[in-house]
Amino acid sequence: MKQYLKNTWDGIWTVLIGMKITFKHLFTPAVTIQYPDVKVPLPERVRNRLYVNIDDCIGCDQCSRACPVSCIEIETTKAIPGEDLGTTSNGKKKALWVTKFNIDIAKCCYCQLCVFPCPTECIYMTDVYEFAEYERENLVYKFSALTETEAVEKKANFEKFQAEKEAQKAAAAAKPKEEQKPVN
Amino acid sequence: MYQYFYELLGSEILATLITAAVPLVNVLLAALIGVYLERKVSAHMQDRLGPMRTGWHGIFQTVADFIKMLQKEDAVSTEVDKKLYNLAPVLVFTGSFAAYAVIPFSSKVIGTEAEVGIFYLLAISSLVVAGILMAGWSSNNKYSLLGAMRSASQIISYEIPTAIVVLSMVMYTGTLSLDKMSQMQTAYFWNWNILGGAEFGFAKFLLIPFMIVGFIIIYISTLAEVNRTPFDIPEAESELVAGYFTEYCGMKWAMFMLSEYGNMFAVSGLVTILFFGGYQSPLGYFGDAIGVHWMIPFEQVFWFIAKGWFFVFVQMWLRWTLPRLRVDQLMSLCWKYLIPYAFVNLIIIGIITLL
Amino acid sequence: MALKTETMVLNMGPQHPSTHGVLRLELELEGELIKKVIPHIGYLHRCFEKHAEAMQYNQVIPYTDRMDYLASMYNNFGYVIAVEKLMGIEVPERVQYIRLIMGELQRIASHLVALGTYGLDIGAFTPFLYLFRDREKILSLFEMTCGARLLYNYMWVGGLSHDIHPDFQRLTKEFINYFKPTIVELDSLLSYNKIFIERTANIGILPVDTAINYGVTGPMLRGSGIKFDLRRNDPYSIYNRFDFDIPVGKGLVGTVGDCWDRYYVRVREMEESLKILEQAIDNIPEGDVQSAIPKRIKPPKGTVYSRVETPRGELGYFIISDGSTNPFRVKVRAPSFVNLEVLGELCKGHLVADVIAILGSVDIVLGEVDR
Amino acid sequence: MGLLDKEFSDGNIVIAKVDDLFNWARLSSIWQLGFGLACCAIEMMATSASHYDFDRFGVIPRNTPRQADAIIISGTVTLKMALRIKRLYEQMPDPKYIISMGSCANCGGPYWEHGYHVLKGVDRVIPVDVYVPGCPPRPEALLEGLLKLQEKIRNESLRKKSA
Repeated sequence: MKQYLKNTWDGIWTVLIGMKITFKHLFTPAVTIQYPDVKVPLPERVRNRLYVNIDDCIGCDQCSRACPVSCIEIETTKAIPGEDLGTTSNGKKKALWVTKFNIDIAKCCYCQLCVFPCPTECIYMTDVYEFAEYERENLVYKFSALTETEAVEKKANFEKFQAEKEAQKAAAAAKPKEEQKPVN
Repeated sequence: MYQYFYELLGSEILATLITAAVPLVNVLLAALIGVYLERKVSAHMQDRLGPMRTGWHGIFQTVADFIKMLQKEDAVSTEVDKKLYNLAPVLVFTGSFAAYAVIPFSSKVIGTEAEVGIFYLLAISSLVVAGILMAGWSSNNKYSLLGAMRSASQIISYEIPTAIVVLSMVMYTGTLSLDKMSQMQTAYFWNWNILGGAEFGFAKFLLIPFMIVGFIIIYISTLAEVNRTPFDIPEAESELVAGYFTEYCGMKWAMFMLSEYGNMFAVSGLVTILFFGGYQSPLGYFGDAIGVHWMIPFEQVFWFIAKGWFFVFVQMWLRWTLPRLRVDQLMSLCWKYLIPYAFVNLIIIGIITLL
Repeated sequence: MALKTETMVLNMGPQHPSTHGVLRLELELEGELIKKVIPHIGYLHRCFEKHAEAMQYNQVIPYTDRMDYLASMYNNFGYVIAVEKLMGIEVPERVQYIRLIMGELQRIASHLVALGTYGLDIGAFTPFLYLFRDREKILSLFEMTCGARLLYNYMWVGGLSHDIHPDFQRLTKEFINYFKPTIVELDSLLSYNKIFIERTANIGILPVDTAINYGVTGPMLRGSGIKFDLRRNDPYSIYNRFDFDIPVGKGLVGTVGDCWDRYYVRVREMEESLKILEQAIDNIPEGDVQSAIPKRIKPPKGTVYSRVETPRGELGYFIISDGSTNPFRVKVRAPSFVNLEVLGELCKGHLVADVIAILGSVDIVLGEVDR
Repeated sequence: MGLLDKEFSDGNIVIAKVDDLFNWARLSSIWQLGFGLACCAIEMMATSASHYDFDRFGVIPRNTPRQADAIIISGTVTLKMALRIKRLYEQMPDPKYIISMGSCANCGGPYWEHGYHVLKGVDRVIPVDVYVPGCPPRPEALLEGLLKLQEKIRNESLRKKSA
C-alpha cells in the first residue's frame, strides 16, 4: 500500500518536474540559426569544397596520389622547348602543361590529405559549401586553364616534338660520326 | 441553435445545415490551428523556432500541408481490404465530429440541447475505436494491426475511469445535460466545480481536493482516449512506425489527423465543462456590466474556446515532455491506479453530495 | 479444445525509426511477446578491411572515421596508436594531451547522441534536441580545430593534422562550465522520470556472466556492475596520469545490469570525462604537434594488436605489416558488433516495445557493426 | 504524379495561378521520410535539431513512406540496401522527390573504387532531384540542397509539356 501511494506520488511529481523544465525552455530564446537569411562565419580551417589555383600548379600529381578515393584526375603534357610556362608564386619553374585537372567533388571525402603534399600550396579547401546541383555531371570540377582544343594542340605539339626528336635520333643513329648536338 | 436559425431563416434545411456547419468549421479550425500550435509549441520548448517560412512565423504552414495532401496520389496497396480501408477514416472522423453536436460553446451556440448530452458524448466517441480497428485490420500491415489492437484495448479500458469520474460529476450536479452543467457553474471562477461548485457551504471546501483528484483522473484518461503521449501507443513512432495509419496517405490520412485534433479539442471541452465552468467567464461578463446583453453569448464562446485551447496546450506540453508508456504499463496504470482512485473518489463525492 | 495459434514474424527494419540505422531485426512474436530475435546485418557493409589493404597507412585514417561515425576521433586514436606501436614512434607530450582531450570531448559527444536517441526510442523527443544542441557546441570545437564537423581525419600517425586553435582552451573551459547544468537537467527531465524508469528499469537485464561470455565491453559491461575500463585496466596514451572514476551499474532503480543502468552509466561517464577534461585542459605542454610524423610510413614486418576504450567499448586494431607502405591486413574488433550479439539473449520474454528500449541501450552504430 | 498533374494540355491564367498555389504548398511542406543510412544521417539529424531546425522549412520526418514527400538518401547505399531503397521509393505516393545527400549517395563516395559491395550512386536505382555534395555535407549544405529542390518544385507545372 505504501509502495502504491509512493508510485502514484512519484508519477505525478516527476511529470511536474519535467513540465517545469520544458515550460522554462518555452521562454528561453531559440538557438536556431536561420540559415538562408543568417549565415554564421565559418572557422578559418574549415574543410569544404576543394579549390585548385591552377596558375600555381606544376602538375606534379602528388595530390592525386595522396587522395585515398582517387577523385583527382590529372593529365599533363611536357612543354616543348621555347614555350615559357612561367613560374609559380613561390618561385618554382613550371615544366608541364596541365591538360586535365578534374576533381570529382561528388567522390571527394574531404579528408584534406591532398592539401599537405602540394609543393606549391595550390590545392586547398575553401569555405564554400553551397554547391548542390541538379545534375551529377556538374559536380566534376575542371580546373585546367587550357581549353579542350588547346589541350589537344599541346599534346599534338609534344607528340610532334617527340616525333621530331625520334627522327633526329634516328638520323643521328644513321650518321653516327656526326657531331652530336645535345637534344633539347 | 437550430431553433434560433429556424426562426431567423424560416427554412428547415438551411437551419439544419448551419447548425451542422458550425461544429464542422470548428473541427477543421481545430485541426488547422492545432497542428500549427503543436509544431510551434514543440519547437519553442525545444529551443527551436518551428515553421518560419510560410507567412509570418509560418502561420500558413498547415494550410500548405493541407493543400499538399489534397494533391497527393492516393497510393493504395493491392492487398488491402478496399471497403474497410476506405470506410475507416470516414468513421473515425464521424466519431470525432459527431461529438461536437452536444458541446455547448455558449448558452446559445450548441448543436443540440440533448438532455443526455454527456452520455451521448461518451458513446459517440467510442465510434473512433471501430474506425481504428478497421483501419488497422484492412491495411494488411502487421504494424497497423498491432497498433489497432493496442488502440482498441487502450481506448476501451480508459473509457472506464472517464465514465466513473463523469458519473461522480453527474451525481454531484444531478444532470446529464452539458448545457445545464455549464449553467450551474455561474460566472466567477469560485463557482466552478473544481473549486467545489456554486453552492457555498462547508461541503464546498470539503469537495475541493476530491474534485482535483477527479480532474486529474479524467484528464489522464481522456489523454489516453485521444492517443496522445504518454499514451500514444497505437501510433508509437519509434516502435510501430506509424501504428494504425501506416498505410494511409494523402487525404485519408489527413482525416485521421483531423479527427485526432478534433478529438483533442472535444475532450478538452469536456474537461472544461465538467470542472472549469464550461463557457462561463471566470470574472463576470463585460456585457452584463455595461448592459449589452447580446454580447454575452459571444463572450461565452470566447471563454469556452480559450479554456479548451488551454487544455489542448497542456496536452501538447505533456506530449513534448514525457516519454511513452509501454502497452502493459498503460493497462496497469488504468486498472490498478486510475480505476481504484476513481471509485474511491466517486464514493466520497457521493457521500459529500448527500450530506 | 485448444485454439490453433501461430507465431507472427515481424520484420523490423532496415527502414525503421529506431533501429539506429539500417539494422534489420526479425522478431518472432506471440501476441506482442518476443519469442526470438534474429538480427540481420550487412546493410551498411562498406568493406573497411578490404579498403585498408588497398590504401597506404595514412590513407586508412579517413576510412576509420567512417566506421564508428559517432566517435570518429576515437577510431582515429585507436588506429594511430596501433601503427605507432608497430613502428615504435614516441609521440610528443603535447600531442598526447590534445589527443586525450579530443578523445574525451568525442566521448561526451557520442554519449549525447546515444542518450538522446535513447530518449527518442522511449518516446521523449525533447531531451534528444536538448542534447543535440549541446553536441553542436562540441562539434564547433572540433570544427575550429580541424575544419570538419563529423569525420575529422585529425589524428595522424605520429602527430596531428593541425595544432589546436589559440581559442580552443578558453572555449573548452567555457563548454565544461556550460555543460554541467545540462546533465542535472537531463537527470530531472529524463533519467528520474517515473515513466522512463518504468520503461527501462528491470528490462533487458544482462547478468555478469553472460556479459563476460559474450565478450561485451564498454558501458554495457560496466552497466552489469564490472569495473572494467581500458583507460584504467590497460592504460594507453597518458590516461594513467588522470584521476577519474569508472561508473558502474548499481541497480539504483531496478536490477543491476538493466537498461536504466546502462543508460545511467553513460550519463555518469560524461561527468567523468568532464573531470578528465578539467585536469587536462590547463596542462597542455608546449611543443610541435607534427615533429614526430614520419616522412614515409613504412612499418617493419610484424603484427600488432592495440586496443582503446571508445564510447562503445573495446575497439581493437590488429594490423599485419609485410614491410610495404600498405598494410597487409587490418582486422577490427568492433565493440558494437560484439555488443549486438547479446541482443537475442536480452530480448527473450519481453514485449515489442522493450526490444526498442534494449536495442537503444546497447547503443550500436551500424557503420561499426557492418564495417 | 499528383492528382492533377499533366492533365491539361493548354495553359491559361487559372491554371497558372493554381500552379503557383499547388507548387507553393508542395514546396513549403516537404515531409521527409525519416530514414538514415550512415554518417550523413547524423548530420541530417543535426539538421533537424535545434541549431538548424528543418521544421522551419516545413520539413518533418514521417516514418512511413506513405506519408512522405521526399526521401533524403543519407549515406552509403550498399547493394543489399539498394533494393530496399527502391521499394521504399515505390511506396511513396506522387509527387515525390529525392535528395541525394553526401558523396556516398552521389556516386559511391570513398567506396566507389574498391567497394565491391557499394552502389555507385543512388541514381542508378531511383531518379535523384538534387545532389548535395559533402562528406558529410554541413547542415547548411543540406538546407541549401533543400532550397534548390524548392526552386525546382516552384517551376513545375500542371500543364503537359508540348512534345
